[in-house]
Amino acid sequence: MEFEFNLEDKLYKITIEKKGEVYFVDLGNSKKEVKVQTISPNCLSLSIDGHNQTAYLADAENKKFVFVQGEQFIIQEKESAKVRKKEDEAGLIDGKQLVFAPMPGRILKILVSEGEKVRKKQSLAIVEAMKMEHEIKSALDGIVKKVNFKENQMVDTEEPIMELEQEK
Amino acid sequence: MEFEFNLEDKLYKITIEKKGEVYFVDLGNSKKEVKVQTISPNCLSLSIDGHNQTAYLADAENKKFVFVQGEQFIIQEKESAKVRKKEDEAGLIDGKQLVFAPMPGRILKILVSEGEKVRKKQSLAIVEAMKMEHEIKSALDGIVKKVNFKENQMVDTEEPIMELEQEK
Amino acid sequence: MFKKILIANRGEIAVRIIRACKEMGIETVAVYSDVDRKALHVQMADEAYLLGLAPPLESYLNIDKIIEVTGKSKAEAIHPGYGFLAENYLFSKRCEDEKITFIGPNSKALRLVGDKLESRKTMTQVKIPIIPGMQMKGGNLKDFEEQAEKIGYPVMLKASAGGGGKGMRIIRSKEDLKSSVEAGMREAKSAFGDESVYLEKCVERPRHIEFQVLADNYGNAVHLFERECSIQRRHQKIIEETPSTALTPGLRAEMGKTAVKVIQTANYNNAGTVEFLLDENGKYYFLEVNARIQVEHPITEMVTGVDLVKSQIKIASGEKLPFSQEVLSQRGHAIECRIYAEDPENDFLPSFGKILFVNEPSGPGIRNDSGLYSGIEVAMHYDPILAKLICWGENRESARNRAVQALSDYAILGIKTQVNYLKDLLSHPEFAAGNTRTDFIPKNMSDWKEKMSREELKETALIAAAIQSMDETSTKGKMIEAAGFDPWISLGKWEIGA
Amino acid sequence: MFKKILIANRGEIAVRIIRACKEMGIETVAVYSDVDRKALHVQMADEAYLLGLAPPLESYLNIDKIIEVTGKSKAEAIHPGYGFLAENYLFSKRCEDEKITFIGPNSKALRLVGDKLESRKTMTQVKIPIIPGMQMKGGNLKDFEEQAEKIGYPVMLKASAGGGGKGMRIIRSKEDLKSSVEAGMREAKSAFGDESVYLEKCVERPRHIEFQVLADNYGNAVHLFERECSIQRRHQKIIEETPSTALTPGLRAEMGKTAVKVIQTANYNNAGTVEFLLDENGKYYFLEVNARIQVEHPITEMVTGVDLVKSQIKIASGEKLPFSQEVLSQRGHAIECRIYAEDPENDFLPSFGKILFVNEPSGPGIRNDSGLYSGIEVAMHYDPILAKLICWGENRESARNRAVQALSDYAILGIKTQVNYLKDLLSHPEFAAGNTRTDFIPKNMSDWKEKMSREELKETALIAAAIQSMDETSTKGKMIEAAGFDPWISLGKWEIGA
Repeated sequence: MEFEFNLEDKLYKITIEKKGEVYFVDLGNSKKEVKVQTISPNCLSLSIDGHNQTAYLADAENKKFVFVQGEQFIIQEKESAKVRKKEDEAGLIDGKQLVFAPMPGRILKILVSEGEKVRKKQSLAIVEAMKMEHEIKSALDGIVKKVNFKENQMVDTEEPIMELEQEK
Repeated sequence: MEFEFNLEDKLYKITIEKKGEVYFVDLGNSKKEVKVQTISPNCLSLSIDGHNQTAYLADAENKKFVFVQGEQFIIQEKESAKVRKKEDEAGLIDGKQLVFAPMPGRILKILVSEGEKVRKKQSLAIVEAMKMEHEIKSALDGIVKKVNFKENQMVDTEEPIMELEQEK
Repeated sequence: MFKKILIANRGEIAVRIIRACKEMGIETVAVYSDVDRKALHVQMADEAYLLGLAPPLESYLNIDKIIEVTGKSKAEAIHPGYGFLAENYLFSKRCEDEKITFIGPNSKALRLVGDKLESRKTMTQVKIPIIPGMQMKGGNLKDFEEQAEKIGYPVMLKASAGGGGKGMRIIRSKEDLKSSVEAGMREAKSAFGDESVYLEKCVERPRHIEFQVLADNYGNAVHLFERECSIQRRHQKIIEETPSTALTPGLRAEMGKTAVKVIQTANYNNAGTVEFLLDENGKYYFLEVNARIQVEHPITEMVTGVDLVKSQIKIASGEKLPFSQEVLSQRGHAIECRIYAEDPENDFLPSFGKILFVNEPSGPGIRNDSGLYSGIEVAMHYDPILAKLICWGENRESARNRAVQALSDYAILGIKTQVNYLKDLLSHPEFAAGNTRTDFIPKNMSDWKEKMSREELKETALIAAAIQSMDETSTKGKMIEAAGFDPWISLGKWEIGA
Repeated sequence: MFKKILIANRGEIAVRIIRACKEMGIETVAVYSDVDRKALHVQMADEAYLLGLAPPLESYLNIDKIIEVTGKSKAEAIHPGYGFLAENYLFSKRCEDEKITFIGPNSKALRLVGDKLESRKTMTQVKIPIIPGMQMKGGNLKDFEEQAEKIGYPVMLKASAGGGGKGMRIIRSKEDLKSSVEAGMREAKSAFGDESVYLEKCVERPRHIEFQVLADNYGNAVHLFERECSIQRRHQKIIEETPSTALTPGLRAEMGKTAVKVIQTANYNNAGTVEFLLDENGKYYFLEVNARIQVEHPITEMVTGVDLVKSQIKIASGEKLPFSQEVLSQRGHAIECRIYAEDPENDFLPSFGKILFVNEPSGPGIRNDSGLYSGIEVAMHYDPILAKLICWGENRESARNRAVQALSDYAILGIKTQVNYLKDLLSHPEFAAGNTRTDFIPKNMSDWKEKMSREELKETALIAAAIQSMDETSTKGKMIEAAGFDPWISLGKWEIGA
């Protein structure tokens, strides 16, 4: 059986064959012999080449959260791995810059309005979550083309709060 | 909605009506207003007439195990409640006595054989479970009619190990 | 002793207070906002009342409503926990007027120490060493600019009303002053309902050392030794320990005496913490009094064997302190790690949503104060603290190793936490050596990314994911969100034709 | 220090030892019988090896196999835990021959103290007070009958090789002698592989007081104070506490000295426990030395702050005792409750099978040593002990109240346990008053049945069951065995047409 997983923007091909109790896992660069005890739907006890490891797992939509020794990994199946439109070094997408909220939250203040000129490092908006404030600053000198939100609206990290255009 | 539950050989009729958030529960002798938060399939947070109680639950076959404040209750739906054939005071069923193991385990010794006469308090068999031995003694003077097990066989609490007949 | 206490808080501290009450045979009343209906503190209390909507001002900061519920539930006392109304003297005054016992200091002392500026004045009068800075709150921006010049950059901006880093900022130059002061005021307002802020000289590379104090209603006061809280991110403590590696027995005794003097000068009663800065030359300055049970109180409980929350309740009910200074002692070493819903790989931005699964560590010497369970929703409206892992050991090294092990077992799936960051921090040679100053994180952790070991853990994670997916496809049905923990979906095997 | 240790045990004690090793940076090797494939200790260890079938003689008592696995895994030392091979001098001798460090006393001392009769002789020579009784093991029945007559009924039958109540019986009359002796011998055989038993005068209404001792390989020995273990059912301890309510500081010091003398007389090293009986007149008798880490060791750890398992490992690796008697002290009070898979409503018959769901208590001062998790199978082949709940408090009363609360949260669904029995026992006025003697249970608990409160709890249980059934029927699918915890069934919503 073959799987294609996406983990931290890297694609991994994994081939597994089960013979009796043993899973033969091929990770491309390395092969492992694995025995498994399913402790609960959220816990697997693995013996990888004779070395024990406990993994905690949980599923959400098309993601798998996997915890091993203090670290959580978020694994997506290839087809469902989402990619945001490619940005260039300056973080521009065809000369425009989309300003995203750093995290979901409530927009406390919108400090600029459409058409306004902004300088690099100028504060554009303030987003609040969990009683902490986060100032969003401009990464360029330019003009505010479009503001998609009002103050006190909730925002996630997928929808741009506003669009800036670089000064020609 | 109506339920008939068997708990510790007692039958309980319970009628519930749900109006919005509130369950109106009629236990026959008392009526309760109950609000519920389902914390997990194994945990309900109940507010019974305004007083909070946490109940842990788990299902097996036709049983529900329910834990409340340090005590476990085993609740069966009426139809599935099993009843063993009625015994009289002496523990006799039509003059015969069925000798059951007190708990599931391994039969360590059978100390009598079919046809043998036994006295009251005489040891009949020894069953072992969890490294503890349990001597099964005769409750009457009589004769061993039938022995259903051999030493080292496993036995549960449903099948009689042997049958005794009371001396006439 | 009280028959019934209302806990005007949420999360791990509410749970911890309810536990103390149950053990003392006291009935408990929980309050909650609508997003906290399923919170653990609500389940555990004997009664629970809805306060209002999620925003603190409508729920956990809603004084009228809380007083109303207290009356309705016939609770005799209120424990405010930390944050929210804990240090709001108007609230404690209100309790006094309503003949409800406020489990904390009297409102006059609370007002004094709560007003950082007032207390600075008072303490200078009795020769308690303080940090040079403003003696009054700032008015307009010009005012702040002048003061900053006078003190000299870098300066520290502080909320007069609060603690816990809220509203606090280092300002290194005139340019940052405006936005910092404004943001600080807004934060102070939303956190404490009071926007006053002031400036202080910024002591560089200090250690943050605080002393736990207990004072009864009859003037008796003792200290329960220090806690070192130098490991901070943006003025937010994340790891605390006791004893401090920086204190000699002599210095410990001297600072302890000073702490008790501060408390008595303020006519303070109940539990409190006296904060000091200790500079590189071993000179210490009084910072402020935290007039509440503190987040990090468990480490003191573990080394002194004194239950601080129960002590608070006993003192509030009029009992005398049961011990004198001489009988108190420190045994072993305790370290607390604060587990936050933050993403350490993404500038520690808050992370919230549903926790799909939790595995909390346990074992000898491990205490885990949390309000978590599998399936709980982490709301965005409150502090991102999820839990506190407290590890005790015979000495610092064993406490540290125990904490590293415990963190390795602390699985919180579904949201981001800084568990692995904490693990690496505890494993850092500078931390192991006890070189802990408030600049520890900028100095040692700024370039943090997952350790090399990670690659091999990645492999394990991929293998686990693949094997589980394989087994899933070989059994009918697919795992769904929060497998086994979504209350609205019953678990079951899909029977064909059923 | 060792790089790798093999743990020749199972259940909670194996888990506890593995935790200690991890914190010390020592790799761990677990062994298991085929029914323990999914046991927690197997999951936690770095490596795990199958020993054989479930019966102890084929697995956990299988010396050859265990030695073989030790070699294969390159472990340098073996920790035997308690029970099984822990006090088998042939095993420790074998380890010595194989150049494997046995984490426990040297085989000569183990042989001496393990032979209850030999040690009785040796101790009388140095004037340690002992209970009058047989100086040699019984041969034929006649022999026992004569001895019993000589000592005078009631007499106590004991296994020469073991402890933990295995093989132990009170014999009150000649009639019971035969069956008791035979059963005792069989139990001794299956528990320790040695069937020798002997008779002792039965001291009536004693308290069971034992002293924890640590001795290094250089003749240094200290005691870590007492544990009172008077609450026993059929010679099986179920609740232990420290300090004992019966000891004055003077008596404590004297018995402690005696304990150390016993250990030194036996040239004993590593951790051990010296058992005494304390009669109604405050006279104490040496009973025996338990040459192992004991089930109840955690209460000593909680009041002394010393980690006994880590101490065992350090001593075995050749380290000197890090402390002298003077620096050791008791702080607060600790109570341990043993949770057994037994049915208190049905003569405490063992109960086994699958644990459908577990909720383990947690909180300040609560330690829970267990090998449980939701879904684990409790096998019939081993001791019915499931877990140990240890509660520490500032004093006896707070520890007791904490334990009662914790038991109220200790949900183990699917099999029978005596949790509610323990809860009632702790709540009994005689226990609260500290009147604990070995006849406590026959005297105060023989008529035990659930409290009156039960009726109301029953109602709650019925309501919960009904509401859940209602919600189930209103969602598709039905709950199945071990909801959410049966590994072979994936959880899922049944999608129509899926």
